[in-house]
Amino acid sequence: MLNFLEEWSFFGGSILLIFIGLYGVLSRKNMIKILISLGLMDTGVNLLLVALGYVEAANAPIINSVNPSNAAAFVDPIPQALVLTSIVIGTAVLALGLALVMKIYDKYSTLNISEIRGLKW
Amino acid sequence: MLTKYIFVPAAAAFAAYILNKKNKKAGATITALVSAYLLLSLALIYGSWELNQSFNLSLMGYQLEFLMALTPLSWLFAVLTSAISLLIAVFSIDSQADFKFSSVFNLNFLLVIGSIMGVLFARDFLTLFIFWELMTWTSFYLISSGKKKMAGRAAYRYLILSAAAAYSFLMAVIFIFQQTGSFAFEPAAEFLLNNSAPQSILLLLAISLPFWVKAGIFPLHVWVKDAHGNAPKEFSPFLSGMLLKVGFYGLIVVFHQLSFFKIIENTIAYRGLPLLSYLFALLGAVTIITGTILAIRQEDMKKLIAYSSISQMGYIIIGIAIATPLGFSGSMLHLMNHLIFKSTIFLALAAVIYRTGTTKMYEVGGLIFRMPLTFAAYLTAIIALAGIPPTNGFISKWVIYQALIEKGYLFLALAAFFGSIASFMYVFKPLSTVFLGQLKPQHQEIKEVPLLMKIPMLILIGVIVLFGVFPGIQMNIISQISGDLGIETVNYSLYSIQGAFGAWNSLYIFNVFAAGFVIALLVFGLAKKSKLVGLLDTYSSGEYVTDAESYHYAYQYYRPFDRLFDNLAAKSLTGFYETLTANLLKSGESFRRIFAAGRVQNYALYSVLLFVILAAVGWII
Amino acid sequence: MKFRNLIALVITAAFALIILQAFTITPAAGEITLNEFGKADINNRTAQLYLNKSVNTDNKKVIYQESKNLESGSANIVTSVVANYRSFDTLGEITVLFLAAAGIGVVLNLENSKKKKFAADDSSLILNTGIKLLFPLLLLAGTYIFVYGHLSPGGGFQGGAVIATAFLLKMLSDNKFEIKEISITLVESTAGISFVGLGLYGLVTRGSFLENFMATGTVGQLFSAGIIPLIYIAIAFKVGAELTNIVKNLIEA
Amino acid sequence: MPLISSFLILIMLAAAAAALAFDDLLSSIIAAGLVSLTAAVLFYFLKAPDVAMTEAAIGAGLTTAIFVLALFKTERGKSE
Repeated sequence: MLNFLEEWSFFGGSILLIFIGLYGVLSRKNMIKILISLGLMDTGVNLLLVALGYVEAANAPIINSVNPSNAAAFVDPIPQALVLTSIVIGTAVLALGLALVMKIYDKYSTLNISEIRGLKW
Repeated sequence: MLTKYIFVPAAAAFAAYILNKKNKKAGATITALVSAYLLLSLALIYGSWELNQSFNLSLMGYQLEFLMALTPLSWLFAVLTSAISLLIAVFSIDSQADFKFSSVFNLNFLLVIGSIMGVLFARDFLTLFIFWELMTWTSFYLISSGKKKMAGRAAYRYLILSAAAAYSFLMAVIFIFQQTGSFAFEPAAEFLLNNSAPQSILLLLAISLPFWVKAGIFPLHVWVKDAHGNAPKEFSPFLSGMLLKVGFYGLIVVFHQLSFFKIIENTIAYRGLPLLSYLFALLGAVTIITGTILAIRQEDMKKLIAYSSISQMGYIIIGIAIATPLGFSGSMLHLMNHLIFKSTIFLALAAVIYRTGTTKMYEVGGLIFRMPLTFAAYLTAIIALAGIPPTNGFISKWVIYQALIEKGYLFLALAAFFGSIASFMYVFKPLSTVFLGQLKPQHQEIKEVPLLMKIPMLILIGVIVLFGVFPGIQMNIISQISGDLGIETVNYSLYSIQGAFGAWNSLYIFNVFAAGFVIALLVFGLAKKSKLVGLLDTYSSGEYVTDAESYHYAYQYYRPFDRLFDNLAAKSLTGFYETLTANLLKSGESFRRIFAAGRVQNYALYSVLLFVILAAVGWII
Repeated sequence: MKFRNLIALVITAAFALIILQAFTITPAAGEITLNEFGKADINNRTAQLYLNKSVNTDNKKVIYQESKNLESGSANIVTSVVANYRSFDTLGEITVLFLAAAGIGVVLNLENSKKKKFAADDSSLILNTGIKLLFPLLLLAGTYIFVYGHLSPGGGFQGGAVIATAFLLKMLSDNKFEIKEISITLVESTAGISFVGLGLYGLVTRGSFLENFMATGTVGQLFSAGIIPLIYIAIAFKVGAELTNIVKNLIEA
Repeated sequence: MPLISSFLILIMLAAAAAALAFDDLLSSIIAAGLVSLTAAVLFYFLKAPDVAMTEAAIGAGLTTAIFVLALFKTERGKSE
């Protein structure tokens, strides 16, 4: 029962987080909120990836005095390595988006995406 | 040993490019030398029709086989190419100083020559396509290097039409390759003959599309005027004389060697001619009429001659389409003759442009006193173009008339007659306005062109009269071609051709004309001379006329005639294409308004929706 | 709730249902599926090779502080993946980071803007003094994180981020504090060049780009793991400089 | 442990929903920072200390700071 709870809390939780973010991207009008939603999706994806590499009762993939050899059970290090860089890049992309938002705000004095006239005809 | 006809010009092209940087005349000289060499070596292999060559190329695991062979048809075209390029190169040696990019001009010119040779000797679709594209691209650069602002736009139009047609060619060829596993002509022809007729016809029409474009036949003629009018003046003779003709080479290959005519032999016929062939001939007739009417309205001399080229292409396509022995021979004759007299016209105009620097006819006048040889060349050429004996233009038109009347194609004959008569109207316009009339004050100091420009014009005048008297020279090779393609040959001797209703003996006619000419010369020499008076030396009711130009009208020369066709010309095909484009863009715009209304999130919504649908479909399946 | 939000909700829900389906479906025989939570089979994953520190599939035993001259000497397996087995990947990722930073610079077009500082003049004394004390400690912590990246959790990305955070705090609190553009550029390009240089040296001496060309030492010691610490130091400086640059651009925009 | 992580995930989802629901952008950004922070803790529970560290330093710290900066450059800056 508890295992089921844990499984669904991680998988379901991260998937839900992705879809909360997606809903935000699709429905919010404020550009900063859209970027926040994108950040939420990012977190959700990262969480899901790491959760997929989890092994029950295993250790973090570091050989040290607590786990002195690779005979001990480790979780999968590859998703972690990928997520590591994904977080950094996600932040950089969000910052780029924010820079664009700032430029758009300079021009239109609004954050509301439906009020930006340059995209309409 | 056919590859040398391609690689010698190609190698010389780069040599010309480099040497031309040192000396402006080097490039054109090299072009002339290479053309002379090609002409000479082509003359040496005359008759060895079994000559062929193939070489293999392994590319990324694919074996590509390039086939080349010499046929009478390709020999003729190759000779014409090298001959005309020789004349043009000699002509352009002195005018290179006018060029901003003369090195590039010579590079591209030699590449065009080489790629035309490649097209002519190709015996498989791949080789044909490669050299065809090379020819298109290099000639694109040549056209766009013209001095006028419009040159780039004209070249762009040319390129777009050519490229679109080339894609249709490529698709059909790939389809055939899938079925036969080979790019060569013979298996393709065999496959097409045994295939279902509608599909074969469609494939061959797709294959022939680039040739229709290059030949400038009616619905696809829109590029010709601007390309000719804006190309460099030295390239226009080649463009009109040779490049258009390569399209006909391709059409003959499709019609006969790829057995298009055999496939449509048993389809619905009109007066013994398959309907599709008749349609092609009809297109030719429409081309004649359109080209003629539009030529009469032109004010720019090069554009005028370009339209005239379009209308003359109509004659050639009529003869090729009806494919009777007389029709085919007439077409080939006209093809050669048109090459000769049209190059002469363009060279004469190039000489005028070289000296005056304008192409507008109403800005020049009275050049007969300053440039008599150019005038003579132009006069001879337009006599040939209008189809008046004893020039070569008459003979080819005569043979085509014979072919049309023999079969009773009344409308086609009517169009041909109309084009012939009206052609004198439009070629008289430059004659009257450029060479006759009043010399402009700013052109008082103009001299005749240098010797190197005179020589090609003199040669061409000679050739026009020579072929006008001895059409048998041309008929020699034409009979070989028709024998090779399986068409009956026409009876001919050195100076006579057997038509459907009688023979044409040009020697008699020439004697009659020569006698008339001698008599006229005697009268001119012995009779009292007319007195030349100044234009302003006239009585004008007490008013002083000080402006000589008021007496020389050249702008809207045929205005009364133009008025008849004003309504028709307003609905020009170019305008139709432009309306089509505009409407297409407009409908695309309205379509875009529906789906892309400028809300960024909608795009995200669309993509997510698409993803959901795809995922749902995948899940259900 | 507006109509548009409703549509977005419906589409999202449909999407979520379809994706969740993938986790509940019972796999057919021989079909590759996602594991249940916590049941990842490491022995059948590539990760096993990395854990054994041998991509030749022989199951070596690696013992802390004992095993010597291994294929990849890092005790932290994530580090050995990021900075050794898949370091070419990492090079691409810091390139993306660089492009994002450059893009921000271009978008904000600093020449034309008014150079208004974010921090107010009246930033409180407590904040100012606190950060003055914290700044060197943060730098030290960041340095520790990336220098010990092959032994303990952490590494170039984290260390760089901590350093960037330190500079962010400094920039927010101290109005007079200014980093010269040229110094950021210098640090960043030096780090990038040394990363590529290490890779090229491996290419020349060992025959493949970014291959380890140094002795890997004993697992668990500071001076071990071959070029991994060097690469991580380069990454740390590059990431730190780029994040600092991003923050600086945003502040000065 | 399952109970704690489930509880944390609930908090995370609530914070995510709040980030969308808040009208005030600053609250929104703080809520998003909270999501990142809980995610960092969850990464630690998933035996991924490296990722947890990155998420804490970059996701929760730097990203939030950048968002706040951008906010003060745009809407909040207007009232000054």
